[in-house]
Amino acid sequence: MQSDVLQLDSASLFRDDQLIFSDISFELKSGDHLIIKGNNGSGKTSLIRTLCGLTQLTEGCVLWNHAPIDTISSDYYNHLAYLAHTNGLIPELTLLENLTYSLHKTDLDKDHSVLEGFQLKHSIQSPVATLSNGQSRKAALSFIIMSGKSLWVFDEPYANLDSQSIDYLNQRIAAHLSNNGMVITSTNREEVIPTTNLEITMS
Amino acid sequence: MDIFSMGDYGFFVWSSFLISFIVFLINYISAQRMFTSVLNEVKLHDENE
Amino acid sequence: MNLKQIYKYGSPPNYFKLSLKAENWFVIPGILLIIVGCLGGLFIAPPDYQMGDAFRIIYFHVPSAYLSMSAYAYMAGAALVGIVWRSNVAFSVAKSIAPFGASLTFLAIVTGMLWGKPMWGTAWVWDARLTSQFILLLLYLGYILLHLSIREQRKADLAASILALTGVINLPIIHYSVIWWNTLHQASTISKLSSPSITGDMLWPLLVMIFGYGFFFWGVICRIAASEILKREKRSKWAKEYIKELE
Amino acid sequence: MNIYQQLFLRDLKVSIKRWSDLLTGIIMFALVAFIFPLIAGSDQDFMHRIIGPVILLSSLLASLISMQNIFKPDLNNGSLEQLVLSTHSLSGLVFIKILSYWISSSLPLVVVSSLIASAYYVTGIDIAKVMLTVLLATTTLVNINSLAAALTLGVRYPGALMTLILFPLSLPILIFGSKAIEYSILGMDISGPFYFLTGMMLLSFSLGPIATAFAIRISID
Repeated sequence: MQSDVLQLDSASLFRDDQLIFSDISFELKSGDHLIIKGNNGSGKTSLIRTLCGLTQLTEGCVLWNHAPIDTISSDYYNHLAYLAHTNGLIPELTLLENLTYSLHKTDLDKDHSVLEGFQLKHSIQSPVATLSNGQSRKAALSFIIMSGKSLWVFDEPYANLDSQSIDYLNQRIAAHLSNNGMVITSTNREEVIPTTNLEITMS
Repeated sequence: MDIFSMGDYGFFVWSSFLISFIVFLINYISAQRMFTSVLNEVKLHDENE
Repeated sequence: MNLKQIYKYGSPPNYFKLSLKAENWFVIPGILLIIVGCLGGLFIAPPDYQMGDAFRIIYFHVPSAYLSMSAYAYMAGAALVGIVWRSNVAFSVAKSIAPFGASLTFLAIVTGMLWGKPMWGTAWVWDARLTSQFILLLLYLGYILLHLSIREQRKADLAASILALTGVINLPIIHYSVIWWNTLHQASTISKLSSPSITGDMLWPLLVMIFGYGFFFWGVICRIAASEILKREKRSKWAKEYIKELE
Repeated sequence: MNIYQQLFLRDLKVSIKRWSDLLTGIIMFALVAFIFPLIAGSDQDFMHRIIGPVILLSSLLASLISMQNIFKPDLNNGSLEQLVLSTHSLSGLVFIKILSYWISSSLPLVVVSSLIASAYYVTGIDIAKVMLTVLLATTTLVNINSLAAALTLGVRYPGALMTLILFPLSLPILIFGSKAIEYSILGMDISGPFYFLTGMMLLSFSLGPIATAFAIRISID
């Protein structure tokens, strides 16, 4: 993967006249891991959604390889994988169906190593509706890890994950970063995540 | 020509005049009032900023 | 500062000042024209040989019907400009046209029914124009209700603009399908509400009324659009300067 | 299998799994059509006169009832956002979504309308014409439904608003659809209304997905 760069310069967002966040800048290069800290309602999710182009900024703009993302959205989305609070899995379908029909480029359908890592191998045939919150969260995480995209954006990935899965996730993130990938995570807890080198705290 | 009977259609002609007048008046007044309320809103917003 | 920014930031302040000044330049001539039109229509114009004095209702029906249709077209045009250039000015104009347009359509329906009562004995007549006026009223109400039910101003502007554009594309289709349906049901009598070919003393008051309605309409729209712009640009510095000037 | 086929199969599978939502639409369609003769009288020429309006009105009501579950469930489980974030154009994906929703919700109506037509003493080739009318009319209805659903995604109680948006835009379809059925029963030349319905189908399938995609982007913001 050549070196991509994601920049945000003095971005601010207003919902009508309520300030969500103002004048945030950062530059994320290949191999960096940005952590967004802040307690609930401090605008973490809004910031992440603007990075994914789902929400329009009021001032400033998001640059991917020095080009605004709303002009090159199809190329940018080629590299972007986003995990929201909602897992993006369809409850009626089974985990395998969700995987085969998922819109990411999952060329790793056959090799389910990531699912084994998250101990989801046994529940691959069961509908997502029957999985617990933690399991479907881990399934959504594994989809993104398997999607082979270079920029991973997680919105509070560590919520309701057991410690064993957290270690596995950190392991995979470290592998992704060493492979020139980029990761953005948001969390509302204070514990230190090993691989981060960039940090933003939302007031 | 008697103004009010209007060939015994007076009721219809004058009521349509009246309704048009009332609707135009309502629109004009609500426009002015809307402007002043937005002004106060902006002043309020300005003060507590 | 690409084109979008220029449009977004450049025009609101001077549009705001322009529309406040322009308001009286439209409202006062509008009111004068309407007074002259009313005098001409109600008193000077000779009674119609067939309908007697009841025909004078067209001086209130035709201008409001005509303006309600063209107001929807202006609204859709402003919505299109708003969507293409994301300009708050265009969205404000579109939003301010809707209530006045809806009241004009309501006027056109009421005066149409008042016209129908003496002529055919029933207030509501399933005539093509009256029915498509009613549909137009529904389109206006749909726009206004959609605008009110979405909380965030920017999202409401964009969503309602899409509805306005869909409406303006469908308006001719609806109008002609109602006319087509109407010619099926009734024998082809004269289209009941088209103004009979009138000339001279009957015609000039109608034209004066149409222009009077138009001027007054745009005058009031300038005032409403100015307040809409101020509401949307509350945080900008020109709004704050304007407030300071007032004190 | 490219992404559009994937999405199409996925949506069909999901709508089959959500059969209870589809059933509400079909039940509403059959119910309205069967109740009419019970309460309004059932002699032959009266029913021949009202079959057109009844069928069109019940297909409008059926689409109105099941309008909620075009985009709302996908918004709740997050797959709509994944759709927006895909590299392919959202209009194309929305077109596929509308097409699969049309197949799962409106094709059963076409089948049921043949039963209803035979219940209304319609015989022979006219039943096929009635089915064709329902087929053509529901395509435009489904596009207007999905646009109204996309516009009101963010609204908490969208019921009244959806009806208010749906009714004026679907009026031409109701008028020409009921005329198409009426002419086919009377044996008159039915090319006029059918040309109109086909024209509206093409218009709505070309502009509808673009407007719906834009409306989704706004509502998700």
